[in-house]
Amino acid sequence: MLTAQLLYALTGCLIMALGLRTALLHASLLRRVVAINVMGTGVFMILLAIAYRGPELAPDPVPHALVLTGIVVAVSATALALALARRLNAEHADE
Amino acid sequence: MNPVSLQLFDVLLLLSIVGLAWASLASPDDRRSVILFMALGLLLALAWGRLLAPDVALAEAAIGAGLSGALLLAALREQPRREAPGATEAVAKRGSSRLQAMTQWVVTLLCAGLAGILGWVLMHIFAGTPLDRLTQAVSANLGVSGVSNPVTAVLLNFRGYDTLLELAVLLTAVLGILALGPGRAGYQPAGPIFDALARSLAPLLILVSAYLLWVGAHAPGGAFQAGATLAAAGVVLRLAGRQRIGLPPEGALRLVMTAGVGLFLAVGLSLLLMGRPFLGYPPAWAGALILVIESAAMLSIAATLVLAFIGGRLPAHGIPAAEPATTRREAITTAAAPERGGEEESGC
Amino acid sequence: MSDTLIWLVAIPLAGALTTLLLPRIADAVVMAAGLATAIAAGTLLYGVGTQGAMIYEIGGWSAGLGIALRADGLSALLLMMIALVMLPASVYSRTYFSKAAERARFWPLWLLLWTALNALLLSGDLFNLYVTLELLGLGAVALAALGGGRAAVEAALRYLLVGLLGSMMFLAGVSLIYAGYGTLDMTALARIVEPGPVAGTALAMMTAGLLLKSALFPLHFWLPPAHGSAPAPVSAVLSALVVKAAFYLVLRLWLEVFADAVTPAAANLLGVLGAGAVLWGSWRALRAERLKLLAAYSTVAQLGYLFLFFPLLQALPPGPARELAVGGLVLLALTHGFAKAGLFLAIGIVQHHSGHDTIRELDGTAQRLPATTFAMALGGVALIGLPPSGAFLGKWQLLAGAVATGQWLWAAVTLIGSLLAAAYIFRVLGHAFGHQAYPNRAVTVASEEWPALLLTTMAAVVLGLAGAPVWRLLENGL
Amino acid sequence: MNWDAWLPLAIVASSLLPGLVIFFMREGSHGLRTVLNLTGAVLKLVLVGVMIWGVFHEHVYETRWTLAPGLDLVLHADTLSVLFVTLSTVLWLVTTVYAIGYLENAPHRSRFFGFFSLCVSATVGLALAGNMFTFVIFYELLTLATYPLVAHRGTPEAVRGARIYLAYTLGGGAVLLLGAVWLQVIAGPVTFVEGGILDRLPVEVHPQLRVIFLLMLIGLGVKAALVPLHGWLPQAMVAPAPVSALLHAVAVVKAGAFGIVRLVYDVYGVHFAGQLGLLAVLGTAAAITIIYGSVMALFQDNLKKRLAYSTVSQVSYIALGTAILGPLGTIGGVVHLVHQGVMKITMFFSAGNYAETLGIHKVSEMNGVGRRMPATTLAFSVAALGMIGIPPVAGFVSKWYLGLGAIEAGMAGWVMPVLIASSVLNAAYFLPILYRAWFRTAAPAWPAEHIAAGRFETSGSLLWPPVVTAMLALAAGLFAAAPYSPLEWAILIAQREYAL
Repeated sequence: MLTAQLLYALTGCLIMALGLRTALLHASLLRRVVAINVMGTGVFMILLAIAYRGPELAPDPVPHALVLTGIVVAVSATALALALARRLNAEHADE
Repeated sequence: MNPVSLQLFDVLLLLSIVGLAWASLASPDDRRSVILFMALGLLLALAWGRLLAPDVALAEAAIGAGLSGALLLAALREQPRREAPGATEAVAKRGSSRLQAMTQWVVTLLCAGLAGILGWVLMHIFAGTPLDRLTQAVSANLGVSGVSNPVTAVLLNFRGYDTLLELAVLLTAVLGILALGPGRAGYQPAGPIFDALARSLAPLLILVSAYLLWVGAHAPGGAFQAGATLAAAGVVLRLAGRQRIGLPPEGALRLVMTAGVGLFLAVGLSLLLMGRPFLGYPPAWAGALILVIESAAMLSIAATLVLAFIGGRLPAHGIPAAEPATTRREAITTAAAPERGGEEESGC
Repeated sequence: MSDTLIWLVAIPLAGALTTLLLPRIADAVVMAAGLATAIAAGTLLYGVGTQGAMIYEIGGWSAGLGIALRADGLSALLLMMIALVMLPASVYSRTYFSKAAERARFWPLWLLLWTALNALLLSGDLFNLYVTLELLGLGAVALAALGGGRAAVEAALRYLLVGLLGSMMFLAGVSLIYAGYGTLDMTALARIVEPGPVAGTALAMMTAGLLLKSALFPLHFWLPPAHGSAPAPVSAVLSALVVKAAFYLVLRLWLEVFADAVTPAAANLLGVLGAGAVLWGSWRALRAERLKLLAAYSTVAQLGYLFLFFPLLQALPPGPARELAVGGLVLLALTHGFAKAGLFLAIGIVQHHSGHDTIRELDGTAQRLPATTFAMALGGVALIGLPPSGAFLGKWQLLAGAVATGQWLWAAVTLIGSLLAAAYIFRVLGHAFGHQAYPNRAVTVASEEWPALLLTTMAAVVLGLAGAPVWRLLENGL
Repeated sequence: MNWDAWLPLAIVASSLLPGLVIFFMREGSHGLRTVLNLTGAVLKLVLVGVMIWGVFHEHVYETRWTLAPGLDLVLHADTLSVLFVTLSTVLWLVTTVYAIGYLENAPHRSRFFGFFSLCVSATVGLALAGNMFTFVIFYELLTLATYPLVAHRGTPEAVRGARIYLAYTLGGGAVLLLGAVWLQVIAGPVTFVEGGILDRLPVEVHPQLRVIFLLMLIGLGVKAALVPLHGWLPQAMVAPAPVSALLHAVAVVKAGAFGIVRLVYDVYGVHFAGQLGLLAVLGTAAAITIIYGSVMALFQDNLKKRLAYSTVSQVSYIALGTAILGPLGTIGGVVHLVHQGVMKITMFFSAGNYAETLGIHKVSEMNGVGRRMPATTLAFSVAALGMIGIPPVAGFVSKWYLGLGAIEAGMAGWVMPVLIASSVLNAAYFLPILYRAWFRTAAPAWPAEHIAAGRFETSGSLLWPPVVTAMLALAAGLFAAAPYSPLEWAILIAQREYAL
């Protein structure tokens, strides 16, 4: 067993859980968006840890590609969420 | 580095990552939280490099830390002093504080349990015989993929369909943003120093993005990293007070936005009509086709991300970037009037 | 023939891009793309019916390295339903969004949503499913926000955050699968998966994410505001199709990919949640003051019925009785799709003509809008599960499964839920048929009224009387 | 498919299609609507005539359509279904004529006649149902089609009455559905076969069969208004008179009673049902309902309410006949299906005429009405005497056979007292009405005289239906022994059921 692989994977789990907790509990919208992003980071770390095959072997490229896709999807969702939040603020301000 | 110091590096890095993540999540202040999150992105890029994933590291630095951070900071600027009443706060504040505390505990325990189980299962998997997974299959077919960077091969050839849909996701997001109404009014024109900096930084970023695109075929890089970098150029210009930051007028802008998905789809369907499978590039043309698709994708990604940063529709009439600073401010205020009208219209 | 699979994704996607680039002819493009997609779906259904399941390997790469699209009876039926719901809803939207500028914003997102639905149903790859889920989720949110106003934006935002959490959970499960089995292809996975911690945890994570997206009680809190404040055609497809797509994935995973790893206790848990959804959703629908909220809570309840099938299917041994139950489940899902879409469109007409959708003030609606009221009644018949709707046959199979396996609780929940449904539907109809001395006959456009009537007739009559092929199509799957 | 396979469907469609067309007709097109209605009704009558002839000569008419594996929609003509179909078809024609007159100038007539036709289609479908699954479908459809008719006036009372009606019937429908599904799980597709199909099932499932019988009895008992499931019937009185007439004589109440007959004879088989001890349950429920309904009728001043409780009582004669093991009891019960329908519809037509013509709603307002409206009152009197069981009106024939059957089955000990008590009670609540109508002097003014006396006592299309049905009730008694009479047909049914 590769120690580094396990270490990163476990950290990924921890970060994911931290993000999930805040996403569920925090009141601020902005913070929830940050939290979901952190959660995503945790999942990405797990995926990259899975891809890692030690310093000698080339890593598995498939999870890398998946994470790249995941990052773009995450930023799209973040952008939409923030735009909605902005619109919501404007609606509040109108009242 | 020897294994021991490497492990020490790992532990330190991971500890700081967890610490930063926690600090960002638990910070009492939204602004601090966002800044810490951006810092976290930089450390993550380091970690991805350590895990031999330089493509992801580049993307993380450009998108994860850079653009997401920029988006969050821009949102923060408009955040009302106090969180507006209604929505989330009302939900959180409902019920007694005792109930709230209990909810917190239950959620925390659930999350801890989730992390524990996930970690345990992963440990279980890593303890077994190492799996080859798809590494072998990818390297066996790399020769006919048209590129030599295996990640690009997976992204644009083997799993090109994922990427096509991912570009559609990006398009959907930006269409959703545009449908919400006009974008931010824009920033005050920057002082001479930052303006000069922006003027020199933007071409540099454009150059870097072109390089990243080109190099993606055989080394870390590719459309996403390149697109994000290009978008960064736009963001910089925007911060310097440029209104349209080089974005083309409405019709052409739509063309740029759709270019990535459109060209990808067109290539796929043309191949289908030629009797090949959808997205089944002939090996001889694969490299060229991928480069064409990636170039279009880069433009789309950049335009999309910049529009996301602006947060809505552009003012109806573009303002030439070279206009004198004095008239520019007037132009902003006049442009704001029709925007209000637009907002009402979209409200029905 | 198997090219049809990729066309089902490519046509609406190409349509979306065209409407964006050429807004002037967007209306015509949508109709053309919609018709073409519907024809493709029909072709696929015919092909699956005559030749069995189909596979399309994208790029010519074998599944595993590449991504394969797959279609069997279940997905072909649902794809057909999507087409037959989206097409009339498109015609309706043309009238509903009266300004060209509104439609210019609406059409590209609308066709992107259609693309996402088709892509999700055809995908045979777990990570690709994650991407399609996100495409679907963002498209749905963007459309839901088009309602404008604070309520719609707030609901859309919550919908988005919940959807993102769901996708992340799903992705975490997918990561475990890739780590443990080294493949993302669902067919390959189904062959090698074995009961154990990896499969169990991965399935639990993916299911949790999907349940959040399919709004299973008690994770339904986001649905009523989102579906209740979106524009009518959007509510229609959100309730009829989008939540059902997530449910479809749960079905695939539990009954096919992870069939060996599912335990009776887990199936019972889904059953309990389903029962909660039926009772709570129906109760809230009964208490709702606005028609749209009623319809949205009814969706929560109707999804509950679908989940009641899981403990039954778990207990029934493979054989004719189980096949009957699976067919009933699918028919129930199809019927709800058509009925709810039609109901939301009809509500949109009522709202348009009376300026509100408060149930208590509906008196005279039957006089003003007879065809629309008739459509609501037909939709109601299907939601209650009365004959000759397809839901009647579905509930018959649900009861038969419960009786055959001695799981009386589910039978009781089904019957109580149906009676509650009757109560909330007839509450509306009672008001709608209420007498008003001088009703003004509303001026309606045919293109506004017939889509709702068509969809509800489909649910309340056609699927019930001509639903038998559903069982034949499902013979070889699940 | 040949003609034999289409005939049952055609009989259902002959009212269904006009109904659907009428729905979407403009309110103003009276002429076309009337033509459509009457064409459908007459066409149905002709088709039913063909079917009677065919079934008598042992032709098989069956429409079959598969809805799901093991679930076929079957319309099948046998002797019992023909009896019910004929009753519905004849009375529908009469009621349509009556309704056209009754609703003259009323609002929402397209809606009314649309649902009216649907209601008859559902009844005919239910009569022709060849298996339990089909029966359940039409049973629920009947509920759906009648609810708008009860709520038709749109007044708060009408809406409330309709809601109560719906709550009862949908609840009953759910219980029936559970029973039907359960039975199908145990026994496979439940086809209606003379003599039943369940006696070949293993002994272990007998306890389950008992529970299923009770479930289905409850489900059917709601529509048949068995006590204590009868609560909706007096509330549904708010409906317009033709609807009440149809509800009480043809559609809803009769559908429940018909279902009970089917359940006992063609699903369980009367011998098997007796073996399981289920006939005793049914008989007890029927006896209680007969007495309770009669007693309640005594205390009603509202004419339609009195008639409603009378229905509660009279319909249970059918159930009682079913509970009596032996051909004579069967004949008595089955023939009462027709006789009660003809007599009760006469009385509701008459009650409607009193209300429409003179504004009379209460028994206490009926003094001397016989002289003002002699034909209507005569029709009413014939029917009332028949209900009491006075020869030669049809009701006598039913009671005679019920009594004979009870003696044959050795159940006279409790059936006879019930019959006698009920007849006495019938007399007690009907004779005072007749006395008031014929022998008391009228009050100086009627409550609200809507239609002045002209050539006839009221408008023609209101007058002829009760006269015709009263004559039918009389004929059914007088010519009971004639071929194709209801009695002869009931004897045919009994012969086939008991394989005599």
